[in-house]
Amino acid sequence: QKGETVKLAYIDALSGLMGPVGQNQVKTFQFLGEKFNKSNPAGVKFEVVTFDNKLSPAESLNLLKAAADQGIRYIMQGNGSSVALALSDAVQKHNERNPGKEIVYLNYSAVDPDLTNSKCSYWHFRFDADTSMKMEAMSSFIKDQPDVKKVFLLNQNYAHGHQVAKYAKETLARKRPDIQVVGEDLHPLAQVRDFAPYVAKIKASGADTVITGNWGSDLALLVKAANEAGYNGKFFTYYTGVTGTPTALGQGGAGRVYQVAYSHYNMGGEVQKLADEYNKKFNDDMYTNSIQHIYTMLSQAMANAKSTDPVKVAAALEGLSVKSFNGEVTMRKTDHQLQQPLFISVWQKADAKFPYSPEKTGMTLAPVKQYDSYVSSTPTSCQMKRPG
Amino acid sequence: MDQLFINLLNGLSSGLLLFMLSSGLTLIFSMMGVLNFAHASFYMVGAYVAYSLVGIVGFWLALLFAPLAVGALGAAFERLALRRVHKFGHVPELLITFGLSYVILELVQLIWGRTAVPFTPPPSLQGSAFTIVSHPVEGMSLMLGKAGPEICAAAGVACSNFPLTKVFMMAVALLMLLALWLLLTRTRVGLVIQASLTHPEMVEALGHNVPRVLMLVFGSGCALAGLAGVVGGITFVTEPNMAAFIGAIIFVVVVVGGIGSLAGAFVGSIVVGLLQTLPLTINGSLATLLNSFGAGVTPSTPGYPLLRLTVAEVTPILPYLLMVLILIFRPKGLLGTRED
Amino acid sequence: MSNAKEFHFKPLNVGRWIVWGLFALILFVAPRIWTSGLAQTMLTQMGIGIIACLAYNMLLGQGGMLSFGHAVYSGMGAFLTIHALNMAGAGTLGIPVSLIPLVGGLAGLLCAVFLGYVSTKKAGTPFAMITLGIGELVFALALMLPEFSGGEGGVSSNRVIGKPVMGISFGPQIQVYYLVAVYCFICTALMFALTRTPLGRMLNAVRDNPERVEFVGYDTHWVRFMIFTISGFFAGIAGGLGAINTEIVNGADVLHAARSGAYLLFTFLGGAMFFFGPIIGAVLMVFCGVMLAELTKAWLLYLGLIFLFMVMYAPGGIASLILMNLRVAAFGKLGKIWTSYLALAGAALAALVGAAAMIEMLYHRQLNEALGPELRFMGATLNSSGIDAWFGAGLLIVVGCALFELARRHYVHQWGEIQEDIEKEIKRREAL
Amino acid sequence: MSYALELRDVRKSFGKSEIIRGANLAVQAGERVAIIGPNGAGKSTLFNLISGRFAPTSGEIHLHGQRIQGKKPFEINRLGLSRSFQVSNLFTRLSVFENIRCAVLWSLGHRYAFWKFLADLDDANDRAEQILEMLKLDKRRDVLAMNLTYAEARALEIGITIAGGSSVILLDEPTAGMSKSETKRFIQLIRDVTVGKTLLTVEHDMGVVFGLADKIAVLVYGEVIAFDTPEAVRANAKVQEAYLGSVLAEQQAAGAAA
Amino acid sequence: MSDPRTLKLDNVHAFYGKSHVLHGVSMQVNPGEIVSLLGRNGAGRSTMVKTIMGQVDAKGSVLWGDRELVGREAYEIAHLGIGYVPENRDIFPKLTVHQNLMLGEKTKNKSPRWSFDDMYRMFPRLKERQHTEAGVLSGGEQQMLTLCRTLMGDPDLIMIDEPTEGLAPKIVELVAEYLKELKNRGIAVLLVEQKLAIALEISERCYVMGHGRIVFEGSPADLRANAYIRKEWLEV
Ligand SMILES: Nc1ncnc2c1ncn2[C@@H]1O[C@H](COP(=O)(O)OP(=O)(O)OP(=O)(O)O)[C@@H](O)[C@H]1O
Ligand SMILES: Nc1ncnc2c1ncn2[C@@H]1O[C@H](COP(=O)(O)OP(=O)(O)OP(=O)(O)O)[C@@H](O)[C@H]1O
Ligand SMILES: CC(C)C[C@H](N)C(=O)O
Ligand SMILES: [Mg+2]
Ligand SMILES: [Mg+2]
Repeated sequence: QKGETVKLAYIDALSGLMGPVGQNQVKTFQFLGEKFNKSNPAGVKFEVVTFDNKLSPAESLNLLKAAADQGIRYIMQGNGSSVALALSDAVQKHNERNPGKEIVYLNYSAVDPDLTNSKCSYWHFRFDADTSMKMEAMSSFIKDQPDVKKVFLLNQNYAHGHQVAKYAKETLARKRPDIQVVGEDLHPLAQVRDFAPYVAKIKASGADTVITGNWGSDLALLVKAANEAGYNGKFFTYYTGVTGTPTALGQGGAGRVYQVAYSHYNMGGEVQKLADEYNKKFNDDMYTNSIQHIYTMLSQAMANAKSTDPVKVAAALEGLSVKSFNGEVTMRKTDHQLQQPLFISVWQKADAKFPYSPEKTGMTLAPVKQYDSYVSSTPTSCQMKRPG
Repeated sequence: MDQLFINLLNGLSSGLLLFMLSSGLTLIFSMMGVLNFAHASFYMVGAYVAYSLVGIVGFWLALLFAPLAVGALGAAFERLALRRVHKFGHVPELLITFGLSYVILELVQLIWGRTAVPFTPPPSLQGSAFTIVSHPVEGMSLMLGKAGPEICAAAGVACSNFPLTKVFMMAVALLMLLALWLLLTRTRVGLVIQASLTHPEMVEALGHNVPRVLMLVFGSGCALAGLAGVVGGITFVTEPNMAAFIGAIIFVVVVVGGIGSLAGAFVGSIVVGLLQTLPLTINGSLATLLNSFGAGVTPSTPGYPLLRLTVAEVTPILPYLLMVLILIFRPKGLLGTRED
Repeated sequence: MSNAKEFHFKPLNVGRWIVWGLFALILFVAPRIWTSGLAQTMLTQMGIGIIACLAYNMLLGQGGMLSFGHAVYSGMGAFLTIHALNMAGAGTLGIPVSLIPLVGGLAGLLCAVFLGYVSTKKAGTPFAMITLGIGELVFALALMLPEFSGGEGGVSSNRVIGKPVMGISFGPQIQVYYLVAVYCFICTALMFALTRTPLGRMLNAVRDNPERVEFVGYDTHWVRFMIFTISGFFAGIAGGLGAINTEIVNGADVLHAARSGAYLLFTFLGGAMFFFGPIIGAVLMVFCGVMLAELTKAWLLYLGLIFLFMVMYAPGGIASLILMNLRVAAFGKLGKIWTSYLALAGAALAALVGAAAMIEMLYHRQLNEALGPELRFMGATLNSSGIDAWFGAGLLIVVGCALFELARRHYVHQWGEIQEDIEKEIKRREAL
Repeated sequence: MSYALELRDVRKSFGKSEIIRGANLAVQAGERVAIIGPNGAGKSTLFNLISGRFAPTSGEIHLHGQRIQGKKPFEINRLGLSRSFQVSNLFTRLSVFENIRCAVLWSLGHRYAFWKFLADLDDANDRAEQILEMLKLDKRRDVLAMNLTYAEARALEIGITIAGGSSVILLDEPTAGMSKSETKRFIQLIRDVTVGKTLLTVEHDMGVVFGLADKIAVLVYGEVIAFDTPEAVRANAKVQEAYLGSVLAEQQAAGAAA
Repeated sequence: MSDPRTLKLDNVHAFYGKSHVLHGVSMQVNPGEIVSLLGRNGAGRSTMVKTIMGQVDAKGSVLWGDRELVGREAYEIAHLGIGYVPENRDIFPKLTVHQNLMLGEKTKNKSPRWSFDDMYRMFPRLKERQHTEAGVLSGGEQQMLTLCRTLMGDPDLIMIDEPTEGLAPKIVELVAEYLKELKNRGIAVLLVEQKLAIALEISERCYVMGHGRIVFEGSPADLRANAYIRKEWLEV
C-alpha cells in the first residue's frame, strides 16, 4: 500500500447555516492531510475531495453516489446527525448491493448515540464522543459542584437537543439525585431571534444552572439574552468553541459558560503547535481535532492491514488503539465508538497560562477538568452485523 | 407575575421590531403589489452597513446613513430590475426579489465574512433601562437603570433587567409609525401610488411621474427595513442568518394585520410578537388540559403524540396557524380593507 | 353549417405521436448514455422532478394559483410511501414495490382533499399565503411528531423486499430508474390529457377570469379544488417514487419550504405557460441541486443571478425561448439569424468567463486563501493575488460586454425584421 | 301565471344608500324587454341581483317560478339564466373558440369531467362552431380573446352569454361603443340568437331599444316607474321627464324605425 | 412662431409592437376649437389620441406649439397642458370619487380654471357620490368622473375618446353643452365620437379616419354633403 493515494470524500455543508463550520473543517482536513502525507505509518497519500451536501440528507445520498463514481471508498461527515443517520444507512445498503466496492464512513462529529446503538453499522466509525459520553463527563463534573442545585434544560427541538435533555436527566438522577430539574424546554432550531422569554422562564424557575446542547447562534443569543436580563447562573454547553460562537459571546458569560468536549483551545503539546500554525495560516481556529484521530487511526489501520481496501481497513480499525493528541484512544469493537478522554473547559479571559484566543476575542476556553476514557464510557446496545 | 410582565415587554418589543420590518413590506406590497421576498435581506444589509459605518462616523450618524444607503440600494434595484419585470405580472416580480435575496446573502458574506460580526450598541445604549424588582413582601417595583446588588442580593428578591437596546428599539418603532402615518395621510403621494397600482398609464396621463414615485416607494420601504436592521443588529446578532430568522414571519404579520393597512401592520406585529412570546411560558398541553377534566389521557390514547405537545413547544407555529385561520374566516385581515 | 356534422375530420396527429415517441425513447435510452451511478440517480430524480413540477404547474401555469406549499403533498406522499414500504417489508401489507408509489399518490390526494378545501376557497394572494402557512404548519408538526416522521433522522426503509420477480428486485439503481421512467411517462401523459378535458379547460378559464366562470355555470371553488386534489395526487406519486429512490424520508428535506420554493422557481424557469415547460424546469432543478454546488463554491450567487436575469429577460421561461425560435425555424428563417446567435454566444461567453473568473477569485480569496493564491479555473491556473489575473478578467468582461452589446443590437434588429416577415407571412396565408 | 322572471319588491342597499328601492317586474316567457333609465338608476345593479352577483337586501326573485335570490351565480346559471357584462369580461388568454366552448360545456352536461377529451365532445364543438359563425367570428377562431378589437370583444361577450342556451338572457349595454353600422348588425344578431328566449337588455341607445324590445321597463332611482310597450312608454309623461324627451332620443328612435 | 396651444401632427406613424397602425397622419387642432375625429371601429382614432399622449410608439412629428411631443413621457405631455380622457374610463376603483378628482390636479399652487365645485355643479350626481369608491359607480357616473378628473388638470387642449358612451340621452346632450362651454373658456377639444349627430352639431371641423389614414377633412356641412365619404368610411 506504500505510496498509494487514498481519496477521502468530505460530504458536509459548505454553504448555508453550517457552511462556516464546514469550511473550517475542510481546511482542517487539508491542513492535517499535508502533515500526515509527509509521514504516516502506512506511507499513503491522502487526498480530500469535498462535496457540499447543503445539510440535506437526500442531497448527501446523491453525493455518496458521486463519491462512489469517482472511486472514493472513504467518506467523512459529521455536522448533523440526521445526515449521519441517512448516510450510515445508505452506506450499509450500498455495501450490501455492491460487493467489492465497499465504502467506509468516518464520522468526525455527529453525536447522536443511536449511531452506535440501535442504529449501529459495521461500516460506520465515530471519532467524536457521543452525547451520552459527553453528558457522562459533564455530570461527573457537576456532581462535584455543590452550588449546582437547580437545573434548567433548554435545548433545540431536534434529535440532538432531545438527547442532551434525556441524558442530562438520566445521569443527574444517578449521580446527584438532590439536583432538581426545575424546567425543561425545547425551542425551534435556528429560528429564535430573541431568547429573552426563555431567559425569563429560566429566571422564574429559580435555576442556578442551564444545560444546553445549543450551537451556533442559538447558543450565542441565549447567553447574550441571559446577560442582558441579569441572569447569573452557569451554562453547561457542548459547542462553545465552534465558529462564530466565540465572536458572538464576546466578553459575555466569562467564567460561567462551560464546555464539554474531547479537546479545547489550550491542549498544549504537539496539537497546540498545529493549532497555532493553523491559526497563523488560515486566520481561523482549529477545533475539530477528531480529524486528527481519523488520520492517525486510518493510517495505522492501513499499515496493520497492509492494504487500503476498505474491507480490510474496517476490520483493522475495530478495536484499534493509538496514541492521539488527547491521550490513548480506542475504537471500541462492539459499536465503533471511539473511547477517549474528555475535557471540561470554561469561557474566560485569555491569560498567560491559557493564551489561545479563538476568533481574536481576547477570551479563551480554559481547561478545568479532564476525565479519562473509562469515566465517560457508556454501554452500548449495538448488535453489530459483521459482513460474511 | 414579574415573568408575565417581562414577557409582555419582550413580546411588545419583538412586535415593534416586526412592525419596523412589516411597515416597509406592507408599503411596498400594498402600493406596488410586490411581495418583496428580499425584504429581510435589506434588513440584514442595514445592520451590516451600519456596522461598517460606525467605525467611520459613529453610531448615531450610522443610524441615519445606513437606512439611506439601503434605501438607495433598493431604489436602484427597482430602477434596474424590478421595473423591467413589472409588466410581466406579480409572479415574476416575486421571483426576482427571491433571486435578489440569494444574491444579497452571498454578497454580504463575500464582503463581511460568513460569521457574526461584533456589532455592539454604543455605550449610551448599553446596559439596562430598568430593573424589575420583585420583593416577597413589597411586591413588584420598577427601578430605572440596573438595580444594585444591595437590593437584588436580598433574600427572596428577584431582579430582572430590561436592556436599553430594546427600549430604544421600541422608541424608534413608535417614531417611525408616527412619521409614516403623517406621510401617508398628509400627502398626495399615497393616492398616486394606489392609483398606479391599477392604471399606471392613466396616472401618468394625468401628469404624475409614476416610475419615479414607484422607485421612491420601493426605496423607502427598503430604507425602513434598513433602519430596522440597524436597531435589530445591535439588539441581537449581526450575522448572515439574520435575514432567514425574520423570513416568512413578516408576511404573516402583513396578512394578519390586513394587506395595505399601516394600522393593520402595527396591530399584526404586536399580535404576532406577543403570540411568539407569551405562550412560551405555558407548559401545559392538550393532554394535561383534558386530564384536568378527568379525561384520562394516557400515552395509549389515540392521537396522543399530538395531545402531548406543550403549548410552549408549538409556539413557533402559532403565528402561521393564526394566519391560516384569519385567511379563512376574515380574509381582509384584522384591519384590512382589501380581499385580494 | 350542417355539413360540418357529416365531415368530422379528425386527422391522426402525426406530430403528437412523434413527440410522445421521442419522449419515451429519451426516457428509455438516457441511462444507457449516462451510465455512472450519480448520473443514474440524477436521471431518476429528474423523472421524479418532472412529475412533481408538472403537478405543480397544474396550479401555477394552468390554474393561476401560486402555491408556496406544494411540498406538503409530495412530502406526505413520501412519508406514507416509506411507511407502506416498511409494512410491506414486514409482511403486514401485501403490495408489490412497483405499486407502492400509488400509496403516496393516495396520501397526497387525501391531504389535498383536507387541506385543499380551505386553501382553494380563495385565489390570488390569499391563496398563496394560506399555502405558505399550511406548508409551515405541516412541516413543523411533522417534526414534532417523531412517531410519524422519525424526527430529524427521518424514516428509513429498504426497497428490496422478498424474492426478485423476473430478476427485478429494485435493488440496483437502474431498476428504480425504469420504474420511475414508466411512472413519469404515464403521469406526464395523464396530466397532458387532463389539459384537454372539460375540467382542464375550465381551469384555464378560472385562471383568466374567475368571475365570468361563475356565470357560465361553474363553481370556481370546486374547479380549483378538484385540480388541487389531482395535483396533490401526482405530487404524492412523485413523493412516493422519491421515497423509494432514497429509501429514507426526512421531514427537513421533503416538507421544507425550500422544496416548495424549488418547485415554484424551476417550474417558472422552465416555462409555466407551456405544458412542457416544467419538464425542462425539473431537469434543471436536479442539475442545479446536485451539480452546481460541485462545480463552484459560488453556486448560490450564480443561482441568484441566473434567476434575476432569467426573470428579467425571459419571463416566459426557457420554454418560451425555445418556442420563439421554433417559430422562426418553422418559417425557415433560422438560417438568417444563427450567425447572430453565434456572435451573441461568443461575446456572452467571454464576458461570463471574465465575470466567473472574478467571482471565483473572490471566493477563493475568502475561503481558501491560505492554500495559496493559485486556483484552477476552467483548466487554467489563476493567481488571485496577482494584478494580471484581475486585470485580465476585467478586460474580458469589458470586451465581452461591449461585443455583446454590439451583437445584441444587430440581433434585436434582425429579430424584429424576422418577426415582421413572419407576421406578413401569416397574414398572407390567412388571406388565402 | 308563472312568469319567466319575476321581481317582487326587490331592494338593495350598499352601506347606507339604498340603490334599488322596491323594484317590481314580471316578464313573460319569450318577451324581449329593454330596461332604460338615467345613469346610476341601478340598472346594472338590478342585473347583478338577478344573476346572483349580489344578494338582494330584501324581496324575492323568481326564475320560472323558482326562488333564486341569494343563490350563487353558477347555481342561477344552471337554472337557465345567463348574462353579459357592461365591460367585456372574457377569458383573455384563451382563443375565441375556447371562450365559447367554455360557455357551452356545463349546459351540455359535461360538468367537471376529466375523463373525456374535449376534442371528442362533438356536441360542444359543433355548438361552439355554430355560434362562432352566427357571431361572424369564425375567421378569428384561434385568436386570443385579449387580441380582439373592441367590437369583436363585444360580440364574443354576447356569444359567451348566449352559448349555454339559457332561456333567460340579460344583456348589459350590448352595443355600447359601437358605431352605427355595427350597432345595426348587432341588433339583428341579438334578434337572431334570442329567438324564443326571454331577453332583458339595458340600453341607452333608443335606436337599439326600439329596434329590439317588445316592452320597455323604465328604472328611475331604483324603482320601475313604467313597464309597457314602447309606444306607451314613449307617450308616458313621467318617462319623458325623467329620461327621454330629448332631441337625441327622438333621433335615435326614428333611426331605428327607418 | 406658432401659437403655443396649436397641435400639429405631421406624417405620424404609430406602432403597437410590430403592427403598424397609423400610416402617416397629418392634422391640426387650433386653440379653442372643437375638432372631431370620426371613423369606424378599429380605424385608429383611439390610437391617434394615445399617440399624441405619448402612450404609443410613434414616428413623425407631433408639435404642440413649437415643442416636439414625440419621444416625451406622458406625464411631461400632461404638464404641457394636454388632457386626455380615455375610452375605457380608467377610473381608479379603490379611491373615492373625490380622491380621483384630486389626482387630476397637477400642482396645488397654480390657480386653475376649474375647481371641485365647478365639477360638482356640472354633474350633481358626482357630488352625491363623492365619498364612494369610484369602482362601484355606474357606468355613466364613471364616464362623468373621468371627464371631470381630466378637467381638474386644467388643460389647454382636451382629447376625449367617446365621452358619451353609456350615457343616457339627456346626459349626452348635457355633455355636448359642456363641451361647448369648454370651448367658450378657450379650451380646444379633440373629440373622438361615434354619435355622428352630436359630433357634427358641436364641432367646427372634422376629420374622418379609415385604416389608419385621414380620408376626409372639412366642416360638418361638407361632411353632411359628402355622401360618398359617409357611406364608404362611416356607415355600412
Ligand atoms: N357595490 C356598490 N357599493 C356602493 N354603491 C354601489 C355599488 N354598486 C353600485 N353602486 C351604486 O349604485 C348606483 C347604481 O349603479 P348601476 O351600476 O346599477 O347604475 P346603472 O343604472 O347601470 O347606470 P349606467 O347606465 O350609468 O350604467 C350607482 O350610483 C352606484 O354608485
Ligand atoms: N394594444 C394594441 N395592440 C395591438 N393592436 C392594437 C392595440 N390597440 C389597438 N390595436 C389595433 O389598432 C387598430 C386601431 O385601433 P383603435 O383602438 O385606434 O381604433 P378606434 O378607431 O379607436 O376604434 P374603436 O371604435 O374600436 O375604439 C385596430 O385594428 C386594433 O386592432
Ligand atoms: C457540529 C455540530 C454543531 C452539529 C451537531 N453535532 C449535530 O448533531 O447536529
Ligand atoms: Mg350600468
Ligand atoms: Mg377607440
